[in-house]
Parts: sequence; C-alpha cells; structure tokens
Amino acid sequence: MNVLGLYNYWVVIALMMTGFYIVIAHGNLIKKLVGLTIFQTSVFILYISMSTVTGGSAPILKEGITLYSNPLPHVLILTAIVVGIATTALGLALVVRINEAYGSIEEDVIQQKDDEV
Amino acid sequence: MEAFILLALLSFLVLTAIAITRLTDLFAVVMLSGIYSLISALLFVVMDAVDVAFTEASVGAGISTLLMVSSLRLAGRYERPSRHNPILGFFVVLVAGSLLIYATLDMPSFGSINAPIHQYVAPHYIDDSMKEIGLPNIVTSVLASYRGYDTMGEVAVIFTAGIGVLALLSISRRRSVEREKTEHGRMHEQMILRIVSKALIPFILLFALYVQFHGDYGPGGGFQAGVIFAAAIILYAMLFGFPAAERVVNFSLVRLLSAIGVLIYGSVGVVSLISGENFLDYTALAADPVSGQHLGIMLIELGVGITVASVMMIVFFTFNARALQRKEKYL
Amino acid sequence: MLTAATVAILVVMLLTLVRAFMGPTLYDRILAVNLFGTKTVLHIAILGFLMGRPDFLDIAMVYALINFISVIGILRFFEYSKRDKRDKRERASKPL
Amino acid sequence: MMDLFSSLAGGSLLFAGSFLCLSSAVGTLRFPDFYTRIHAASVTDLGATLILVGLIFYSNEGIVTAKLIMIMLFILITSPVASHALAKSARHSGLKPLIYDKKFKNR
Repeated sequence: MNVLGLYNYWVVIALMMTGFYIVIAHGNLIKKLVGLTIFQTSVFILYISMSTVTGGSAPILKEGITLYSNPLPHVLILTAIVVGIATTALGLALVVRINEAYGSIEEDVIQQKDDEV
Repeated sequence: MEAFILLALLSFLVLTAIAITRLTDLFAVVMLSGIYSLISALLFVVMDAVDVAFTEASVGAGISTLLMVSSLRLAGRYERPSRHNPILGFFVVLVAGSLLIYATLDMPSFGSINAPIHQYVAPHYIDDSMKEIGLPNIVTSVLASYRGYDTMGEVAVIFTAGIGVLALLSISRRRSVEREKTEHGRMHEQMILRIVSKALIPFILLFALYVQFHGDYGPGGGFQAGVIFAAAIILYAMLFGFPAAERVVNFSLVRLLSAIGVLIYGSVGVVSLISGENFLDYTALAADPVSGQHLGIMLIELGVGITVASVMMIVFFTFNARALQRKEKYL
Repeated sequence: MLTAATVAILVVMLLTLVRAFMGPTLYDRILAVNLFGTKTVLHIAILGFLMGRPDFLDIAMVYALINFISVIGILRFFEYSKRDKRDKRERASKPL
Repeated sequence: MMDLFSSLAGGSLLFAGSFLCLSSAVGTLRFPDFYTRIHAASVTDLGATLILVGLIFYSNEGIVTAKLIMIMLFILITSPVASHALAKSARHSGLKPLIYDKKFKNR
C-alpha cells in the first residue's frame, strides 16, 4: 500500500465531506448550493486524478511525445462542468422563487411557515 | 516538483473549503467559491487535463460567480446561524468520510500506468484517433465523434435548464422595458472601466471564435467558446445596463438560437442516418471519411457553442429582469 | 529559476488566500480574488514551461479575461446596504 | 552565447518579478486598511509583467511568444482598471480610509 499515492483521493474525500457537511448542517439555501458545488468539484478532481499518468502529457497529440494521460475522464468531466452550471442556475432560480414565496431562504423559517398553514 | 505543486494546491483547496463553511456573509462565501474554482482549475492544469481546466476557468470561476452574486441580490446577503446542533451532522460526515477512505485503500495509486482505467478504451483513443478522426486534440475527437451521442444528451440538458430558468423566473416583457431609463446602476460613474471594457469586448468576441474553431487543434471547443462569447455580452450588459444590451442582442432571437443549436446537432445526426450510416457517424458526410469527420465535428461544435452561449445569456438576463421587476415592486 | 518562481508564486497565493479569509471588508476580499486570479495566470504560464508544453497559454488568457469580468460583476451586483449593522462594524477598517 | 544571454536575462527577470509579487503579497497582508492594501496590490501588475517578459526569453516558438505578449498586454490593461474601479466603488460606498490622527496614535 502506497500512502503517498493515495493522498489525492483522501483530499478529495475531505473536500467531498466538507461539501456534504455544508449541505446537511447549514440552513441557508444558497449556502447549500455552494456546498453542492464544492461536492461536485471534488468529484471532478477524483475523476481527473484517476486519468493522470505519471510522466504523461496532456492528451493533445504532438510529435515526440508518447505517453498521454487518459482522455476519457476529461471528456466526461468537461461536459459535467457545463451541465453542473446549468443545474446550479436552475437551483438558484428555484431559490429566488422560494424567497419570493416565503420571504426567506432559511430552511427553518420556511418549515415554520409551512407548519402554520 | 509536480507532486509538490499538487500537494500545495490541494491544501489550498481544503483551506478554502473550510473557510467557506465558517463564513456567514454570503457575498464572501461566493467570492471564496470563486477562488476555490480557480484553484481547482489550476489543479486540472497540473494533472494534464487542459480542456477541463479551460472549461472550469470560464464556467466555474466566471459564470458561476456572476450567477451566484446576481441571485444574492434577489435573496439576501446574510446567513442566519443555524439553530441545529452541528454535532450530529459532523458525526454523519465523519462516518461517511472514514468509510470512503476505507474504500480508497483498494484503489490503484495516483498516476500508475497499470491502473484498470488505462487498459480498456483509452489506448484505442490515443493510438488510433489520429488515423480515424485526424485531429490532434483527442478530447475533441472523443467528445464530438466517439461519444457524440452522449454529448448530444448533455447539450439537451443545458437547453432544458435554460427553459427551466425561463419558466421559473420569466416576467412579462412590457414591464421591464418601462424601467429602461433608471437602470444603469452604479456602473454609470465608472468611466475608465466603461471605456476600457468597450474597447476590449470585440477582442473577447474574437477570442471566443478562436477558441471555437481552434478547439480541434488545441484546448477549446464549443462549450468553452459559448461561455466566453456569453461572458462578453454579459460584460456589456453589466456596464451599459440590460436594456442597452437587449438592443444589441435581441432576446427572442437568443431564445430561438438556443433551440437552433440543439437542432443543428440533431440534424447532423439525421443527415448521417439518411446517408446510410449510424446516427452521428460523420464518415458519411463527405466522400473521404476523415474530411467527413472534420466537417461533422465542426458542425456539432458550432451547435454546442450556439446553445451554450444562448442559454448562458438567457439565464443571466432572466435573473436580472427579475431583479429589476422586484426593485419596481418594493421601492 | 522556473522552479523558484513557481514556489514564490505558491507562497504569494497562500498569502493572498489568507487575506481573502480575513477580510475584513468585502472590498478586501474582492481585491484578494483579483490578485489570486492574476497569480493563477502567472502560475499557468510558468507551469507550461515547467512541464515542457508551453502551447497551452490559451488557458492563461481565459483566466485573465474571466478574472476581469468576475471582478466587474461583483462590483456591479454588490449593493452596499447602509441599514445593515454588520456593515457598519465592518466599515471602520481596523489595523491588523 | 545567445543561449547564455537569454537564460540569464530570463532568469533575472523572473527573479525580479517573483520578488515584486512577493513584496506586494506581504504588503496586502500587512497593511492596515483597504486603500493601503490596494496600493500594495498594484505592485503585482509590474511583477506579472516582468515574469511574462522573462518567460518570453524561455520560449522558442513564435506563437508562444505572441501569446505571452498578448497575455501581458491584457494584464497591463485590465489589472489597473480593475483596481481603479474597485477603489472608486469602495470610496463611493462610504468606506473611509484609515487616518492616523492623534486619537489613533495614543491607542
């Protein structure tokens, strides 16, 4: 077992858990979305870490270079980033509507108003 | 050296993430998340994923920050301290994290060439894509040709998200036009900024076109170019007011264009289907298979670029039209 | 020398990050974000030479561009509300 | 001879640039209020320019040099403008500079 070789993955898990903690422990909806973004980015880093080859180069062909890193995760993550911003935009739109309906974006307040009705 | 840079950047990321959890000023949180995204994009460059870094830089650090900030204007700036006990959440996170760390113990070590991920399709892409597609950028070949069907799904998702934002936040057109005169905000006094940006915008648009069409040979492509193009228009809108920007870019045309991009993508597939090949198999588009691939990739990248650019503009303009309307209602 | 410059820039990034964490006013944070972006551009440019493939400078270009746009965006949408008590506390900039 | 010259020139420019960047970062961290900090931060613009010019000596392809010059020009134009806009909007929103008057000195 190579401890240094797994360092990347451990940091990814630390980031993932930070994002997860923000999502479950904070009541503010925008903060939750930021937490979700952190979580999402940690997954991106996980994929890209797996695609890396030691001594390899970026997957753009050039004469004199033989070792390239794996292009497939790059493709998956590239599209995932753009889809991620699209879903974040949708989430923010929902937050704005919730704020208009309830006058707050705090989970507790929204829950309270729901209970009153 | 690379390992050291990686280590340093990863520590920066963890520090930033922890700082984000502790802050209650949401503006500061959004700014730190911008920094977070800059660091992660830098990390992608170090790990040889240049195309991903390109996308993360333009999308994560640019558009995402702008969107978050403009929705903060609609939803308030400060977070209320939570009344829940944080211990329970902390415990859940700790357990989940240690389980995940236990799972990583079986993973191949970082950068190992013998890892299973490098054994299946990747050697085929790296060795044969030059012969089959004829483009130096393997990522573009895989994105647009080998996995073209997948990318079409992604473009459709982006289009759907644009429609979703429109459905949630769109307002009646007449009312926002009435507000035209009062909307220039605090940017009116920034004369140097306005002049310099006005001079820069054509170059930004040109750069977007370069990224769009150079994506076959270097990092870049439709996704990134679309975002940069939209960013230039958004810059104009921020400095000269949204009504002025709507005179430059017709909003209903933008809405139409977002659909046209997906349509271009789909019809390239249908044309190849009619010519007797599989859906999105571009070899049918020209007599020579390689030039057919070139043509097909260029067309679908164009479709992607158009859709991404117009959806980004739609999202941004819709958020701001909403903000304008709210101002009208409450002030 | 390239290595030394990389290390220097990493140190500068750390210092800027500390400024971004500490604040105290929002403008300090915007300044830190702007500085951090410039440092990222430099880092990418140097990294290209360090890794032997300097043809990826387009990324550095995008960074410079996006950095500018996002700073303007934050300035545009940040509305300073005078009613806010916390802002008043922030407004008197304190020495370190 | 030319090689020696260019690596020497590039190295010293990189060194000077890194030094300026470092000093500006220390200034941004240590200075007492926003306006002095933005003053320190502007030193970075020169540092960045020096580093990019130094990198030109390391490049041996025309296109790389051209891109470096473009990035340099872009930073030279936008960075001071952004700082100016930042300072101006801070001033307009009522952020007061820290003034060392008697009362403050006694503290």
